[in-house]
Amino acid sequence: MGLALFNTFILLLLVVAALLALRVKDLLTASVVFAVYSFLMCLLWAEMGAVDVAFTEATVGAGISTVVLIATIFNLKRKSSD
Amino acid sequence: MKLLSYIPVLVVGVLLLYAAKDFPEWGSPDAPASKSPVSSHFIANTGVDTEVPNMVTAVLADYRGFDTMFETVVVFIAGMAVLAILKNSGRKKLVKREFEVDAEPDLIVTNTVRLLVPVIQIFAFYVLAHGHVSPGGGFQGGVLMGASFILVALSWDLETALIRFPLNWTTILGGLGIFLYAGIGLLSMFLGGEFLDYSELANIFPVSREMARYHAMLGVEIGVGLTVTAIMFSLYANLSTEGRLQRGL
Amino acid sequence: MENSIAWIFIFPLFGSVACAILGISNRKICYPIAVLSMAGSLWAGIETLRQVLSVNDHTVSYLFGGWTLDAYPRGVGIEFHADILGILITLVVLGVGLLVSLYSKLPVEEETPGKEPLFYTLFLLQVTGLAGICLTGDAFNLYVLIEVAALTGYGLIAIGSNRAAAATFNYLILGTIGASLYLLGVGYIYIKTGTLNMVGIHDIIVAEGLADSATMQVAFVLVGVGILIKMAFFPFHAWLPNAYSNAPTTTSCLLAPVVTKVMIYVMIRMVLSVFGVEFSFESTLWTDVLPWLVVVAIVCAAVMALAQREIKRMLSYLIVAEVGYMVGGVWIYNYYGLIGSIFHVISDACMTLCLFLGAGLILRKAKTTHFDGLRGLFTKMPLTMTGFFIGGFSIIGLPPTCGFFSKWYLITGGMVSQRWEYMIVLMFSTMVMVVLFFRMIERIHLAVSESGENLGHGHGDLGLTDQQTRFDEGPLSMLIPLLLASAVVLVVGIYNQEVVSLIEVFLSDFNLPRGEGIK
Amino acid sequence: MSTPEVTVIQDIRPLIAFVAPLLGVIGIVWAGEKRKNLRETFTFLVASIQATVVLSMVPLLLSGTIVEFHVWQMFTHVPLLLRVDGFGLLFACVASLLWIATTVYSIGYMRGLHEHAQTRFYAFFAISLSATIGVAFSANLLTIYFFYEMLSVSTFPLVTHMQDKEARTGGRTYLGYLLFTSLCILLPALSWCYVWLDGGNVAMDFLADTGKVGSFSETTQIILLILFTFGFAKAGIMPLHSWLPGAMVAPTPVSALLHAVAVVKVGVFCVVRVYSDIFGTEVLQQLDGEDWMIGIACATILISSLIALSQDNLKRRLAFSTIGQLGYVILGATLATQQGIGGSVLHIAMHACGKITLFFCAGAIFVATGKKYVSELRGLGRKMPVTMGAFMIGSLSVIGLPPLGGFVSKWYLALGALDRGATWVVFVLLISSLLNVFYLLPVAVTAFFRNPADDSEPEIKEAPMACVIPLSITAIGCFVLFFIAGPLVSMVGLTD
Amino acid sequence: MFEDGTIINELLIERLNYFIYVVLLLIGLHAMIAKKNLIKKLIGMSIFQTAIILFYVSIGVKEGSTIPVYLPEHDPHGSHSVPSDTNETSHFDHGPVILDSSLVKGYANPLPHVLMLTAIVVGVATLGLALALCQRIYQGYGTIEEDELLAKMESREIRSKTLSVQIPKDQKLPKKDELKKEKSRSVSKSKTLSASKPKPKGKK
Repeated sequence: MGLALFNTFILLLLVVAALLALRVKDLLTASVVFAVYSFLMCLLWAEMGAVDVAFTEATVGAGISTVVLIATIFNLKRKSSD
Repeated sequence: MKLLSYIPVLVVGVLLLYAAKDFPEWGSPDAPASKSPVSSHFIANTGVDTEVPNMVTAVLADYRGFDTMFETVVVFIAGMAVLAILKNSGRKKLVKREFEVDAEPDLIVTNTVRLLVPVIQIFAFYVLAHGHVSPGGGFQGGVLMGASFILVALSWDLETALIRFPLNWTTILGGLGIFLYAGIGLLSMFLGGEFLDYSELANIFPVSREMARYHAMLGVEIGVGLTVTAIMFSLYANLSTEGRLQRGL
Repeated sequence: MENSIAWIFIFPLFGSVACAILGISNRKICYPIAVLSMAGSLWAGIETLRQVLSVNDHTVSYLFGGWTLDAYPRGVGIEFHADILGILITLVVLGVGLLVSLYSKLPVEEETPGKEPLFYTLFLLQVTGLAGICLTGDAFNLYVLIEVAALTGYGLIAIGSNRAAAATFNYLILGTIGASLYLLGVGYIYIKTGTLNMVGIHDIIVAEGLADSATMQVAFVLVGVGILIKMAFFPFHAWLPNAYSNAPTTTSCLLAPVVTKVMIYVMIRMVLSVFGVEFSFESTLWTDVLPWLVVVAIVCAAVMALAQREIKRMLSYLIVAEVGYMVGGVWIYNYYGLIGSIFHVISDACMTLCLFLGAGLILRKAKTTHFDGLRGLFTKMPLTMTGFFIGGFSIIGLPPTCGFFSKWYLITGGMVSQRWEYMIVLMFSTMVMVVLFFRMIERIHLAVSESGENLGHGHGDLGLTDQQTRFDEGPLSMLIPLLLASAVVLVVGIYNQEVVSLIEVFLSDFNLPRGEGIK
Repeated sequence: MSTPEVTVIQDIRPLIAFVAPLLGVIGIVWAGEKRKNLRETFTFLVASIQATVVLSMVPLLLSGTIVEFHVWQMFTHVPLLLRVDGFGLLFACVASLLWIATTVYSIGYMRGLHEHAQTRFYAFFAISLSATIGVAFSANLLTIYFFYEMLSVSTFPLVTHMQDKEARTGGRTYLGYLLFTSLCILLPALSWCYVWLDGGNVAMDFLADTGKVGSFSETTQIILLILFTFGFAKAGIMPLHSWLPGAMVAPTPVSALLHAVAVVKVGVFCVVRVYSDIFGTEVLQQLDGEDWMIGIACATILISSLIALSQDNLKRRLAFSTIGQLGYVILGATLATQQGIGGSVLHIAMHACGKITLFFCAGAIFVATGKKYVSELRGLGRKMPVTMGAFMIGSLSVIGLPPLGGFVSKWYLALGALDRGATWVVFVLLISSLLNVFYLLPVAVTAFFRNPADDSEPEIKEAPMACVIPLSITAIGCFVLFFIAGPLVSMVGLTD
Repeated sequence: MFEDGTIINELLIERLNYFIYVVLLLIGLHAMIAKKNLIKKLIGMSIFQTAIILFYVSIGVKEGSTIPVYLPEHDPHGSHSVPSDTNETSHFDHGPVILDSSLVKGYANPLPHVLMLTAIVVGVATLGLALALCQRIYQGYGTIEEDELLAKMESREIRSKTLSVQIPKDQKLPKKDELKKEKSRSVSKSKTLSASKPKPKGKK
């Protein structure tokens, strides 16, 4: 029963993270929340048995894309209009 | 305009939910995907065919090796395209970014990083080499290695990282990675099999056909690791400085 | 030799890697590498065509990694499934690639100075991706190859100016939505059938009668919409005109003729080989909805093409209209319509290539592709204009060119299936194309300004300096590919019987209605 | 149409007749502006080669053998086939012979007016003629369509030769009508026949006995008839005729040969071919909607003659008269009797000779005096006796008086009408001949019998010799045609 | 539309995964279409792609199965120590053996995992390329809001009116790419796609 509860909790947290990442105005915060979203996704997959995918998502998805996103934001404006 | 954008979203949503009705039971072993001859072959025969304990790596590098080759090509394309887009296109004078602070690389950070980087790189090699047994493999190892160089670029500045890993080298290493991967496939083709048929390598290496696949997979993973390392670092280097490749973040 | 099908993509793949690595030290070496690898790839393609024709059931299936069909179940390894349709489109792609690589020497050096190695790397990988799409027999591998072709496409377009980057961003967003919808569709297929191999999917759909299951219907819609987006079908075509008109010359010459046509090939492959004729035409209501969408598509694209004042933008809207032709040809669900659609894929690639090569030459010599700057080009660059207008007449559909024969089969298909709305819209768009091209001939030939008053003082004086009307043809390295392309347009037209009989052999094993005669 | 004992032989000559002008074009372009005379000799050489090749086939035809040549397999069942039979050869002879005359004439005309871009002019002229010969020798519907389109496109640069505002409007109407009708009306009709004629996929050959429209239902036949009649817009049938006056912006040799002989006759020739060979006379007669077509033809004749009366510009007047004369040919075809169709084909030849003389005279007057309008021609007869004399002969032939060719064809048309039992058609023929008199003779009358308005005009002398010789030859030709009507009639297969 | 049990029971309890992935997909799709900021669009794109990956992975889930890596007893490389309950270790020395169907149920389905490795990497590659495009747009137009960008493109379109690439005659290629960065950038910057009227002006 614990796993199903954990599963549901992670899924709800995921949706919240996704909405927050798109709602928040400051791009830097958005990319950090997006990193959180990726890590949650990685947790979910690890729990569902897809270990390789979780590892890749953690390194490639959360790691590199967040670094690259922040690197780009540093070169553009930080404030987003919507 | 806002409301207008909800229409396609709702249409797609209704479409997907309509399909959900007909999905097989979640996680049931007799769902078509799970009991199909293809995946049951993978689970049953990977040990016999390729002697690789980690089925995912076996399927990734051998059964569907062609997919992975093109995946490496996609990574290589991303690197080349970013280079192509940002090369000599930046602004003339380096405008000061509003949140930039000119600080010397911090003492504590540089020392910890000096200790940390070798550990990361060893772990990266471990992940790459141990991909057959534990989760891991070319991509994850390559990214970790690339991350170690990015760590150096973050803590000191991009110049020091570029001294250790000049940009031209990223293209060369990226190309060599694909060359290695496709080269192994070509070699097995010259030895009489189809493209990427590693078991043919047994003709030249003193191993059985399955072990030839085992070792060839390692070679392929190294190729993937090379390309991913090079391209991840070049991606960071280009994007952080709009192709002007000086101080970086 | 036996695995010539693999050589088709090995040559450009290794060529691109060589370009990337050797290009760092010596920029000039990339052009010969590109041309040689394209030539090798075309030669391997012809070898494969000979193999396909020699095999009695006209298909060559090539399994990567040695997982032959007799020892292992079908979906285990990835399979290249080259039948007549696939290899024909591959040869078109490789032919266009070779011609454009020959053409690309000067425009690349001038429009993107210093970036030749990067350009040729992306160029060769684009052709690899497209050739792979035409040959692959695995649904997921098709997604990866679509992404290869898409990413190289974005890179090749954005290599140019800032405007191109803005257009490419739009293209990227729409392209990713399309590819991801296709991926989702494959996921829905996989969850119901359990295999990714196209032939395997077809067998399971037929065996288990999945036609009425909700998931498969939605999978069909997702895959269909995804491909329609990638193909720039009318409601989703916003990215094409900006992308192709702002792109560097060589990129638009490569992308315009082949990318949308390969996507139409994918649609035909999905409809005929993967989902099967009964599933896609009878049990879904696409055959009633789509022809009307096609009518709207062609009319709007033609009208918008009329409004353009610049050659490349006009040609881009023409491409959107031609996509409407081909989609209509498939979805009127008729034997002649399908022959017309497939033959139109081949002939439209040749025509569009001819036009864009011509536009590139005009841009180079007349410094502009805007209609105001075209006056006097007939005397200035006669060979380029003949090549350009052979393509133009082929799009209108005048007899010796291939455009006439493909339009002929489309009209016959429309008539036999009694789709009068498709027929009428074909007629309307033909007239629009007549107006488009002869308006251009007027602009070039007559000494009359747009508002209608005489410019020169009679007797053929075009009101231009002698320097503008002196014989000043484009460089040979660009002119010869154009003339070759226009020759191909004529040759494909004259020898259309060989191509059409090949297509008929391909279509013989799908039972398509031939339409009852109106007595 | 096919004479009983027909032996068909394969021969390269029809192809030579078609290809010769195309090769000539290469010579013309190579010679170019710098070597004018060489260029002119090339044109003349090619024209004479074509004429000799065509004439060399006449004895063959008279002895009953039909020459064929298979060029290229265009569709699975329909080849691009060249065949020389009665109709085709008569039209080809007329076109190629008159081309020689026009070449000489255009040398005089173009040099007289110092026209620009003559190389382009001669090149496209040669291409148009090869397309005309192609139409004359085509053996099935799709071959005729192939050359019909080629002709439309290759004459466009000639119509817009002046490259000014009028040329633009003329070119637009010219191409608008021709390409619209051929792509949007003719193409569907062709594909309809291709798919379903006699169960579909039949060669739609003109002389073949299978593949006739009889197998269709009543309404389909009527629809097809309308599509074909109005599809060939070059025939200038009334509602779709206004491209012909529009094309008068072209230099006179163009309007002389093309818009009096080649282009318009191609249209009419195709309509006659379709009526006689695809529909067949028996099918047409008992098709009830068919006499509407006769009505349209008569309306074309009468209305165009009335408009011609009101035209002051000489070339526009001749243009409307051409539309009227074409109406005669269409009338002959719609009468659907052996006599009628024979008469219509004869009229093609007779009218060609007459009308080209009139256009040559109009051009000569323009070269010599720069006058375009009939009202300005007062008293010109004394100054340009030969030209105005030829004009008189030409107009008499067009009107159809006995010693000239025009009479023969009108005679057979009247016989055809009586065969069909449509006596009111004969009255239409008479009235229209009268109208011809009213709009052609006044020109000659003002030229000869009115004294010039004022003597202050500069000294007008005869047109250059290069213009006068051809127009006198064609005038004599009208006479000759009357006397050699016998072999022509047998060529058309009317030997009853 | 569901036969057994209420919709909520069917959707939210047993197949929560499939419902959540649809929600995430819609959030991503909406962001891509409606968000004006280019970076937000890209984040939406990534969410869209990860949602699809979530769907694929939840296809491969099997109740009560372990991760798709062979347990020690099925390990193809045979002899390695297995700590059995008694303190002494017993060595299993056996070559690779084909598992029968009952054992197959013990392992998760590896195929979706492989596909998703590829999808993730493709997603990152697209993201990297898109970010490079954003930088290029920012350099060219100074904004990453879509409405401002469109406005600026229209205004430039009208001003330049004709679309022709002005190929500067004096374009000298930078000798060594890296070192001559300053000079070549100034030349190519002026080469952007603004063009003069084609009618020959004094400047030509």
